[in-house]
Amino acid sequence: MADLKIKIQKLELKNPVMTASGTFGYGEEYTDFFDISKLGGIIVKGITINPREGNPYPRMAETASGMLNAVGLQNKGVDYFIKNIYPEIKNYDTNIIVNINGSTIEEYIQVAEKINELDKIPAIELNISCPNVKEGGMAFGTNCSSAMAVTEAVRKVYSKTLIVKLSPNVTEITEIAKAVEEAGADSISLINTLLGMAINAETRKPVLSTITGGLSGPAVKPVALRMVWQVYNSVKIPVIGLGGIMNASDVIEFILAGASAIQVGTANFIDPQITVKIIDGIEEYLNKHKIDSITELIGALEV
Amino acid sequence: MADLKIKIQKLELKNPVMTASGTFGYGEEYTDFFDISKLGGIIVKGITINPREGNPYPRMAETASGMLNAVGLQNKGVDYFIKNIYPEIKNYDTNIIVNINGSTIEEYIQVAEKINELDKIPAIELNISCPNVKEGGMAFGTNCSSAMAVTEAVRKVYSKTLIVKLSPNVTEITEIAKAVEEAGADSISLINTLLGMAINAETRKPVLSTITGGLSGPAVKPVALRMVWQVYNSVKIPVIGLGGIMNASDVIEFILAGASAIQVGTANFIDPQITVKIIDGIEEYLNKHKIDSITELIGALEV
Amino acid sequence: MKKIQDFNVYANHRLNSDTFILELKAPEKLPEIFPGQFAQLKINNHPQVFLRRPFSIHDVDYEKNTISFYIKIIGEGTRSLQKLNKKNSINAIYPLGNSFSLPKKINVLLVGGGTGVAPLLLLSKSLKNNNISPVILIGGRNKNDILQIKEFEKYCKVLITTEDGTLGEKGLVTQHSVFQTDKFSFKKIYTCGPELMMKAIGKFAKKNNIECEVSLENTMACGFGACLCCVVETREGNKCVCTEGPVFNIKDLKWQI
Amino acid sequence: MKKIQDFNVYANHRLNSDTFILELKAPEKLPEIFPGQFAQLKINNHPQVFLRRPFSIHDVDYEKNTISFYIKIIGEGTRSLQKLNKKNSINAIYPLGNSFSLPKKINVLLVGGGTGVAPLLLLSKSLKNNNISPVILIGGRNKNDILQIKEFEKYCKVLITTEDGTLGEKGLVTQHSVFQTDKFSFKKIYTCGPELMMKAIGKFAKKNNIECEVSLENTMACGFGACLCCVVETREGNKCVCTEGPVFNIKDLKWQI
Ligand SMILES: Cc1cc2nc3c(=O)[nH]c(=O)nc-3n(C[C@H](O)[C@H](O)[C@H](O)COP(=O)(O)OP(=O)(O)OC[C@H]3O[C@@H](n4cnc5c(N)ncnc54)[C@H](O)[C@@H]3O)c2cc1C
Ligand SMILES: Cc1cc2nc3c(=O)[nH]c(=O)nc-3n(C[C@H](O)[C@H](O)[C@H](O)COP(=O)(O)OP(=O)(O)OC[C@H]3O[C@@H](n4cnc5c(N)ncnc54)[C@H](O)[C@@H]3O)c2cc1C
Ligand SMILES: Cc1cc2nc3c(=O)[nH]c(=O)nc-3n(C[C@H](O)[C@H](O)[C@H](O)COP(=O)(O)O)c2cc1C
Ligand SMILES: Cc1cc2nc3c(=O)[nH]c(=O)nc-3n(C[C@H](O)[C@H](O)[C@H](O)COP(=O)(O)O)c2cc1C
Ligand code: FES
Ligand code: FES
Repeated sequence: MADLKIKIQKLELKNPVMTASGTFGYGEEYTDFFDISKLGGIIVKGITINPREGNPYPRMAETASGMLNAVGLQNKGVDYFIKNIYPEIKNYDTNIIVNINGSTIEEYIQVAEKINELDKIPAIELNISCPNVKEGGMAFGTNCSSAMAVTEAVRKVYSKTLIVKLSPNVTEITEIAKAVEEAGADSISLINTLLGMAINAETRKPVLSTITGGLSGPAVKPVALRMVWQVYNSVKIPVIGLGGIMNASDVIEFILAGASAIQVGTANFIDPQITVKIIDGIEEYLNKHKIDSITELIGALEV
Repeated sequence: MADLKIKIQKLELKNPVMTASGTFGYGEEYTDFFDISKLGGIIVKGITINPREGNPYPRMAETASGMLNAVGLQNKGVDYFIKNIYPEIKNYDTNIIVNINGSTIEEYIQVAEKINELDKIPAIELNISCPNVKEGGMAFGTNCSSAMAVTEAVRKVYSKTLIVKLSPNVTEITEIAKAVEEAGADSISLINTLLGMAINAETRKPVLSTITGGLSGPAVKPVALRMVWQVYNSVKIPVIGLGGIMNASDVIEFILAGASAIQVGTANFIDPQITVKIIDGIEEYLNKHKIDSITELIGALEV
Repeated sequence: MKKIQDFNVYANHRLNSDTFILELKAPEKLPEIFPGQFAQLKINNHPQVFLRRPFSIHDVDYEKNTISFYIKIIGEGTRSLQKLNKKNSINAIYPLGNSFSLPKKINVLLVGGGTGVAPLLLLSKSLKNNNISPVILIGGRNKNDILQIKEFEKYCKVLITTEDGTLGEKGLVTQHSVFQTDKFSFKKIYTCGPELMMKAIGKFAKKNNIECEVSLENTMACGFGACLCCVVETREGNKCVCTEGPVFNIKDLKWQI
Repeated sequence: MKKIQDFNVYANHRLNSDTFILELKAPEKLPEIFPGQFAQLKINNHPQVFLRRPFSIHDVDYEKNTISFYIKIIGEGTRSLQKLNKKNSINAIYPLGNSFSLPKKINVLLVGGGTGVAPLLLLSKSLKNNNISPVILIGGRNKNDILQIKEFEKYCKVLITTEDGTLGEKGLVTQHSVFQTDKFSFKKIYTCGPELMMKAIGKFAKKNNIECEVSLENTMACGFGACLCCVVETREGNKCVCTEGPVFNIKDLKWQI
């Protein structure tokens, strides 16, 4: 039987399938649907130092093979997370990874310091790519020096696995990737959402309260694959790929392009059991192609 | 009856519907399907100073609600165009606009100078955004100073309407837009294709001979709309919107976002009569909403 | 506990040009379903429909093991549901959301506008089972909009308004004579329908100090609390309509009424 | 002149587990269709299928006004075509591409592998109408792959190879005894099938100085010359398979054979 285990530096995953931040709550929303300990990891929804109400409604627009969201990091803040949510989820038999956010470097540091204290959180994902907040967020991820600065600052206070999540809304993704690698990131995840917009022709108004929002789903997969491949070819640290993954074949594509692990986002909304189906599908693929370990496929694209 | 006429500076269009470069040949491929003089304009396929063979096969990959292409500006060169194609198409009763390309500024100038001599070509579209050629192309469109330099150089030798076509593969589209406006562009068209990639999980190979290619179709519409809206709000020259347009409602959305005219690309492949249907649909929309002229809708998004 | 299951189409019948009842048969014994709860239906084979579509549970038959939906065609998703027939199956996530609160024995009024009547049938049934005889006021543009009267009459007294006066009283629901405050004897109002209607009803309830529960229809991506797209502003901050609603007491909402 | 029209499904019958004949009825009198030409079919209601799909025209019935396709299920588009029934209609752009050249009265051999037999039926018919009696060699993995024999026998002498020897000679098409050069009497070969097979046939033809036309199946976005996605390298540069093909004389291709 094929071996699905992979490693992101010190972080060990029973399989490469994780769930993307903001699409899987804290995992609890899915426990009715399947045994979430089957997952390689869960990236919980974005956390900030202070509670955030997020953006006004409407926050969602359906688009061709995708959706726009403008949630805007609604969450109850890191202290609430530590006090009320962490105790509930810390014993899940999977990697719980916290997606952290800030509008200043100081805020990122504060959240990272607090999460660093939590035994059962083996890694954080530094979100420098949220398109839905006014200050910070994507601004950090679209410029090499700020991406570097925030990564360095967090690296100083965070001792476990540090994943940095990049924004696709840039001219040269490899430059940002190299900057965060140099700044001490253990791994890079990409892509966050593409900045998009939807308009209702009948009402003549934008669909989202924030006018623009983040595009996700299969529509963005070609862009995500391209960026994973470019980044894989320009850094040495492991890459985590995401963007539009809907099935096991998509996962194989990301892994061939250079991803060591992947995340499933929007697809969870359409089929909350999709991740287990994907894990089974990967195993089938490996068996069919007589591949012993998924690690053999990482970056194995024949070009 | 609603008035569909619009103007892009001196260029007069009977309606805002044009066809996108590289998706409509020189128009002749569509004459069996409908009377192409109904169109507001035709942007003919990309022309270069010397003949180009384009990229090797395969050049196409289907993706979710879209496609990747890697044609790579296959064409017989500007002299062939002037001698053999121009005489055939110059009497179409619509605006024939030539999409020009180069790998150096000098090449752009040479093509523009030659096209400037053609009486029946009222405008050129300067393509600084082709992702499928090694030198030049997109490189010009992803950097303010080179975008400015090529626009300025062509402006000097080209006296008619100069449209500059932008690449969406940039961090800040408004900066490039402002640069080409300052450099003398009469209008900006956007978006060209997003850089993407497709992989065949079974063969473990890239689908395209060039590995990456340009993504078009409805998948990119949210990104295109967002960029049109951003550019409309940052320049004074008219904007031409495109990217994923499939029906009249899409067109209204682009116009509300700030486009004075639009182009239909990939949709022509699926329904070669789509543009006439769209023109009828726009008229219906205007009548239904009791709008006298399409120009009233330009940038009329209620935010 | 939420379930995700493939249902067989049991019946699909048109009520008028754009409204139909879709009845689905569960693959196993139905769990208990409370009035106000909804399901997320997966639309198959439609290039323009990417996400699931939420619909209130209109009725439940625990003997036949079916649930039914009262659906109005408004776009591609609903149009394609209308085409389903007995040979088709459809995937649903259900039961989702909270439910209307069932009161002690008091006089209650249900007010439904448009597809807002959908969740009120199951509510009427539950009220009746709890020995409360509800009155329902149904509003529409004309008599063709007033549907399922026979069904509602099993459990309720039915009042009607139409904008053109072709059935019941002429005018908007909120103009119905039942609201002439001196006669108004209801202690609680349940309402579902267009936002403007619900706000008008809510305003009346607030002014007259009557309990009022509304069922909201915000756009949803997931339907089970994972995406945070469906929020409504409440006095305790943004709440998810899909998990903390769709039913809210107007006291908790920040409606400007 | 190319047309774009809605056809009604006239018949759809399975030949084996993954191959079927789809017969479509034209809305008006068919134009003349030449062997080797193809149509671009629009796949409806499939979220994963964005572009049209090209298929060779297998047969034409000018009396019934139908055209038929020989289709093998290989992905979502073909799978959804297999499900069409007489109630459905389907949009087609046709006739597209060039066609096989019809020779003066000489001995010709047709070689088809897999779905490559599709365009060869109409070719056989045309040859027969031109008083040429063709021989066709059909190859497959096993006897279940060898289809439409009766149809071909109307116009041709049929030779068969199967890889497992369950029908005809055992081996690959290229190993068929007909190719034993001393006996080989054909002046022209027409072939369609997997690229490797066509190249092997082409190599044989080249070596023996026999005319050879091949029908290519490059992936297409438009099918009518607008996108330049479907090119093949020829001695005169890249040519579009959809307009300057799908039929090419191997002399013009840059195949390394
Ligand atoms: C909890 C809940 C329960 C519901 N119960 C029912 C029910 O019992 N019966 C019923 O017929 N409908 C019900 N709806 C509404 C139903 O979900 C929508 O009509 C349906 O999703 C439309 O899908 P569509 O693909 O046909 O239209 P779309 O193409 O999605 O939409 C067409 C147009 O309508 C607008 N629109 C769609 N849905 C909404 C919405 N919820 N609010 C505001 N505008 C919208 C879109 O913006 C678009 O302009 C319910 C919604 C919710 C959230
Ligand atoms: C001119 C022409 C004539 C054709 N005639 C016939 C015919 O008569 N009968 C018939 O059954 N088929 C024919 N084909 C092939 C047919 O078009 C494809 O099988 C069909 O498009 C597959 O669609 P799908 O959605 O089922 O599979 P997809 O999901 O599109 O493809 C499944 C897999 O097959 C690969 N693939 C698909 N099409 C091709 C291709 N053309 N070349 C190489 N790889 C491909 C894809 O890359 C993918 O990996 C013809 C093709 C051309 C260009
Ligand atoms: C509703 C929604 C909320 C999201 N919230 C976050 C978030 O809080 N932090 C983050 O890093 N990414 C967030 N994302 C982005 C996803 O994690 C992911 O990067 C993106 O959706 C692309 O993957 P997908 O196409 O598989 O969804 C969110 C996406 C969606 C759709
Ligand atoms: C096959 C193909 C070829 C193209 N060739 C060109 C080209 O030569 N010059 C150019 O400026 N854009 C070219 N484009 C880009 C289109 O003009 C257009 O910008 C893009 O496809 C987005 O629009 P759409 O989504 O409506 O197709 C090409 C696009 C396709 C699909
Ligand atoms: S719809 Fe996703 S949280 Fe309510
Ligand atoms: S498929 Fe478009 S040119 Fe041949």
